[in-house]
Amino acid sequence: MTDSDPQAGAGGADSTTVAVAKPAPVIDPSTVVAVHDVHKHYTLPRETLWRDPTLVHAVNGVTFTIEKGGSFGVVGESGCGKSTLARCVMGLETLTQGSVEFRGQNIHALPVEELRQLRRHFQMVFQDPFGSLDPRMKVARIVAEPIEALEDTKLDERRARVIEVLRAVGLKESDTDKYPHEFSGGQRQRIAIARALITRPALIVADEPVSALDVSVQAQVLNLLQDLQDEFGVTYLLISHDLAVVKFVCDEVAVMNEGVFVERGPTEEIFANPQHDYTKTLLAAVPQIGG
Amino acid sequence: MTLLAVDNLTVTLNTVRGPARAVRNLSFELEKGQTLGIVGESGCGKSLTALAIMGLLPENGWADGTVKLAGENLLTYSEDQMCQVRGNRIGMVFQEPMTSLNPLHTVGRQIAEAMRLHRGVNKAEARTEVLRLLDMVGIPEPTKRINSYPHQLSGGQRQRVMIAMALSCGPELLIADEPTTALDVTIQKQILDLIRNLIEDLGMAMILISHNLGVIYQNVQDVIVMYGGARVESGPTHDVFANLSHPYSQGLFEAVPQIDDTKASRRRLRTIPGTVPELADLPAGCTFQDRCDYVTDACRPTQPPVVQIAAGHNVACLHVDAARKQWAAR
Amino acid sequence: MSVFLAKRFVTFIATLLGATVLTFLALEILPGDPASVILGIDAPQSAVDALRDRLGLDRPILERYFDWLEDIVTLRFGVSYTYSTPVLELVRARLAITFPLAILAMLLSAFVAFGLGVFAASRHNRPGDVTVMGISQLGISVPNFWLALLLILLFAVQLRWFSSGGFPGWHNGVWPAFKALILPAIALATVQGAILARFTRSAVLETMREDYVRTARAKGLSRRATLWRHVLRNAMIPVITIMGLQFANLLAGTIVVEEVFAMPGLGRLILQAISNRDVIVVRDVVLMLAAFVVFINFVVDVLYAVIDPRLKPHDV
Amino acid sequence: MEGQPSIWRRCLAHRSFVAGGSLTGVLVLTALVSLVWTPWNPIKQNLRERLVAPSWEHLLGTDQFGRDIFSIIMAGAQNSITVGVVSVSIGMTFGVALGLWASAKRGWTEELIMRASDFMYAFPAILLAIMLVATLGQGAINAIVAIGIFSIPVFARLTRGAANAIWAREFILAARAAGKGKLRITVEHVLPNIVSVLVVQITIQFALAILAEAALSFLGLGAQPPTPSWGRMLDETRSMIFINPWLAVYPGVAIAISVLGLNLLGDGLRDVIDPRLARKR
Repeated sequence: MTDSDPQAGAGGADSTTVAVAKPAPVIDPSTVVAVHDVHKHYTLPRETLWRDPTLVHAVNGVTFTIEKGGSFGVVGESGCGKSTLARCVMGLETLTQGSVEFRGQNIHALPVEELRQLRRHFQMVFQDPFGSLDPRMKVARIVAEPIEALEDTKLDERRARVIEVLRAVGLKESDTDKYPHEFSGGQRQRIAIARALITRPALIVADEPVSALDVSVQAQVLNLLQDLQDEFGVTYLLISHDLAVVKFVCDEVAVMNEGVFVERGPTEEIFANPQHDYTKTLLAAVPQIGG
Repeated sequence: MTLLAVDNLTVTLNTVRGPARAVRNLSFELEKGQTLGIVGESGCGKSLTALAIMGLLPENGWADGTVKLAGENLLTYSEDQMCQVRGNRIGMVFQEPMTSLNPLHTVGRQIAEAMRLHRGVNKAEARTEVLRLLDMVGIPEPTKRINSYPHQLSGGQRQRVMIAMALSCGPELLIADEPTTALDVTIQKQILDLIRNLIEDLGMAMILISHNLGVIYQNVQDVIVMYGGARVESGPTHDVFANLSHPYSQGLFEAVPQIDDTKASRRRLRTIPGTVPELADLPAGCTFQDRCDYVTDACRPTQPPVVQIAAGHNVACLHVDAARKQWAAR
Repeated sequence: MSVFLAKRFVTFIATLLGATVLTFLALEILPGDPASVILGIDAPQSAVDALRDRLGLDRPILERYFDWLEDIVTLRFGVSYTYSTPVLELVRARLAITFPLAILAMLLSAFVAFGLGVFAASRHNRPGDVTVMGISQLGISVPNFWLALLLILLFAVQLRWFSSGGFPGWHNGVWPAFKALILPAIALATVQGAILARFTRSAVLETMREDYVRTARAKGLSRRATLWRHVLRNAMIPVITIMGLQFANLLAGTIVVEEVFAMPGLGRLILQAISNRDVIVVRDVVLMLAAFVVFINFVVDVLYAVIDPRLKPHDV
Repeated sequence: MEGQPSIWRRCLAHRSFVAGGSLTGVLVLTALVSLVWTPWNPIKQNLRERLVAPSWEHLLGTDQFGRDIFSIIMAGAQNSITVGVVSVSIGMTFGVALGLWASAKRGWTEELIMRASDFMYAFPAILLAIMLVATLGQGAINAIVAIGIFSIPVFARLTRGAANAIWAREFILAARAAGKGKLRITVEHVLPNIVSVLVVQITIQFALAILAEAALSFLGLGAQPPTPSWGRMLDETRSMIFINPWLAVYPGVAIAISVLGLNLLGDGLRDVIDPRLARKR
């Protein structure tokens, strides 16, 4: 276990240093992912010559764990850092501080090749069903991408697995030879989910998976996410701006604002009895029918 | 008094695959000071309806039927006559406040533009008026902001500027096309509250277009639900939402997770099978036939008749009784 | 001061320095030293040595570079071997032809291109648009020096409205000098103008599809008013970029066109220097032309900052 | 989108594409035929038949050295195509590689490569050729290399711009999440998605190369006698225009038709390959 806090490296002999350092997360075998005190800062380009460039604290100290088979939702408004957090968890961004441990391994401290190999166990679904599929590739290749990148499987075995996951998300075998533009938004999102599913990952990070879809299609994808969890026991980290969506999918939810979790807990509890002012404002702002 | 009377409005678009009727036989009336919501998914024709009223359809589109503003058919107006209507008698707010403002002009100049055009006010008068408008839409420090460029404002402030612009000539009708879709929920609430209050204070009529049922429910007196270019259900908002009667409106309502559902009660969402139809090949009869649970052969040849099920509450469905029964038993 | 301009200024200076290094090295790393290039292969060794001495080629490379840089900064430049005069003097008289020619051609192409481009865009896909685009397609395809020949054939040989070449000099009055510049300017401007017209058209069309143009129309502005008040200024931003980039080609074009019209400009100076193997003159004039191009592109950047408020500091 | 006709159908239905493709086809065909057959030997002078008027024997007449103009024009096509192919290959190979590299690396590498290519813009092909020629001596190869080098920054900028747009797409993030490295993403995702942009640029640069070579040869800095070259033909017949203006017309028409064909082909390709791009232009 590594902790990027510089003081932690001083060794066990100096007990005061260890005491000062933030406690390292205790890894339970049932814990799929443990995010510990993650910070991510960006520097914006200077606006004026004589002024220091602005430092953006996109994620500013976030800690949470997700148990096996659980679903954790992060909800917040645009610019609150939720998408950056998702990419940090996926190891697609370097951290300014903190650690992300996947099944006890700090993914940001792993050598490139080991991280690559580990990636089969955590996959991602993106927001834009039009932008997240390469328009020049056929469905079969898109869906097979994670195993193509990580495994040395034979062609026919690969094809069999592609067909298997496509069926699991409700698509047909004949869809393998089509290009993404031949599908509607909802079907494309199914393809994206199939791609994330093909390595049988323990964790799927879904960043706004339904916000680009038409309302009537949204429901199909949300149901599919539920079914897949029932069937394969996938663990979810769901990022969304839509409180109702998070409430529908997740057991546990965190409300994020300006890079930090302002409130976190079991979904029902948070929605029924919000404590933080920001959560209350957010809940009050949702236009409801019959309210 | 009837302010706007839309009768048998049909919008046709020329596409690569032939002409597509994006809005078909739409009729509705709007009284002075009344608010109307149009709700539906992408491609249902709600935005094209707004653009047809404004005479701003894309180059490949045209409108048939009549759109009467205070008794005069706008569809017969010349381009010059329409210029007198736009921004003067009808104001419009668009979806994307970022791209809907000219990045090279100050917001003050952009707000003043319509007044200088329609009211012929001079620069100084326009400035006073712009300051008043900025204050009215809740922008802090108007004297400072009047010289700002759009990129210096936040998304919510930009939308406030758009509203100030649309209201600058005191129009009789405001059309707001998805005014909050690009904004966060907290900002959305502020903007919608602002619009609703201003409409009330100024005694204007409004058409609010949205895909969000909650937004429509909370902000307008009457509602039209559109699907595939046609009106499927309409009536007083509370009435319609209390007794959703068209299979599509029911499906739409049930497909959206609600924040006050509990997870146990809604383990699965009801889904509408299939996808939103392509405008170029809409079926001849009811546009919802391919996705409807109640569909019979009678639905296919002609558009279904409009049935009035309560005062002002109309549904275009042959099987409205079956649908209502099923809904009540839910 | 805006960061944008500061960055651009640094780039401008860096590019100028880069240009000096490149032109300097071009003579250094190529086979044979300048002295033997100037004198040719058959020259006796003693003459080559003497010239080497005169050019100071025995001194270390850095020293010579900085000496040359100093010459440039003080605007003296090198000394021509064939003419035995400082390059600056050679250039000064010729600049009075090349510079006005380039500017005239630029103005001509810009005026015609903006007019035609905006006209075509406002008649999108109608006969006017198709005609203008067809003509501009032809204009792009014609080599400028050939067009120059054709212009001479028509206006000098057949119609006898203009002389077929040469330059009377500015001291004989502005009009005769101007008259001599017209045909070469047209030859230069045609290709540039055709490219620019197509570009202007697409920039205007693209801008017309912007949301804020629809907003302007929703305010009640007529098509024409929208075009003038909202479209043109926004469309100018990409057009100006292209104009800046085209300037390099325009300058290169003057070299060829001056040759056709037998005008004693910079182009002729370079070509003569090449045939005289006067590498010092070639090097210095090439540097001047490059510096000119770099300068024009810097001016374009400054223009950006003037047009686009997004590039100004954000504190209002 | 399902009902869209196949790409070949769309090509054949596109007027500029058909016109441009035919003209370019004629250019290539002429060059190929001239390799094995021309009506007369394009190099052989025949001082007894100088400046003969067009006839069945000499379709376009003869020049001041008695050479058959039609034959020289045919053989000149070889020169133009060689120049285009070689210089575009140079420019594309280096330019695309640099652009992809800059786009994949970002940061300082990108800044450096892009500044360098900005800087190259200050030296148009002709200036560069002049410098090369001044030091290395006149010759077709120097001219071609100079034109090739000049088109490196054009391709580098274009590639980098298009590639950056692709890198910003979500499917790249998906590929990274799937475990692909930068090199693999560049080859498997970025390059295939920018090919259409590159193909269009190739036709444009090909046309520009023909124009630039003609200009250099016209100045005597390009193809050297006796290689048949349209640009040099114009140079050689320049003094004849008062006697026989037509001599100055034919080679120019040949250049203009070739360039026009390539430009039309490029325009057509742009519309056909990528409808989104067509809307933008």
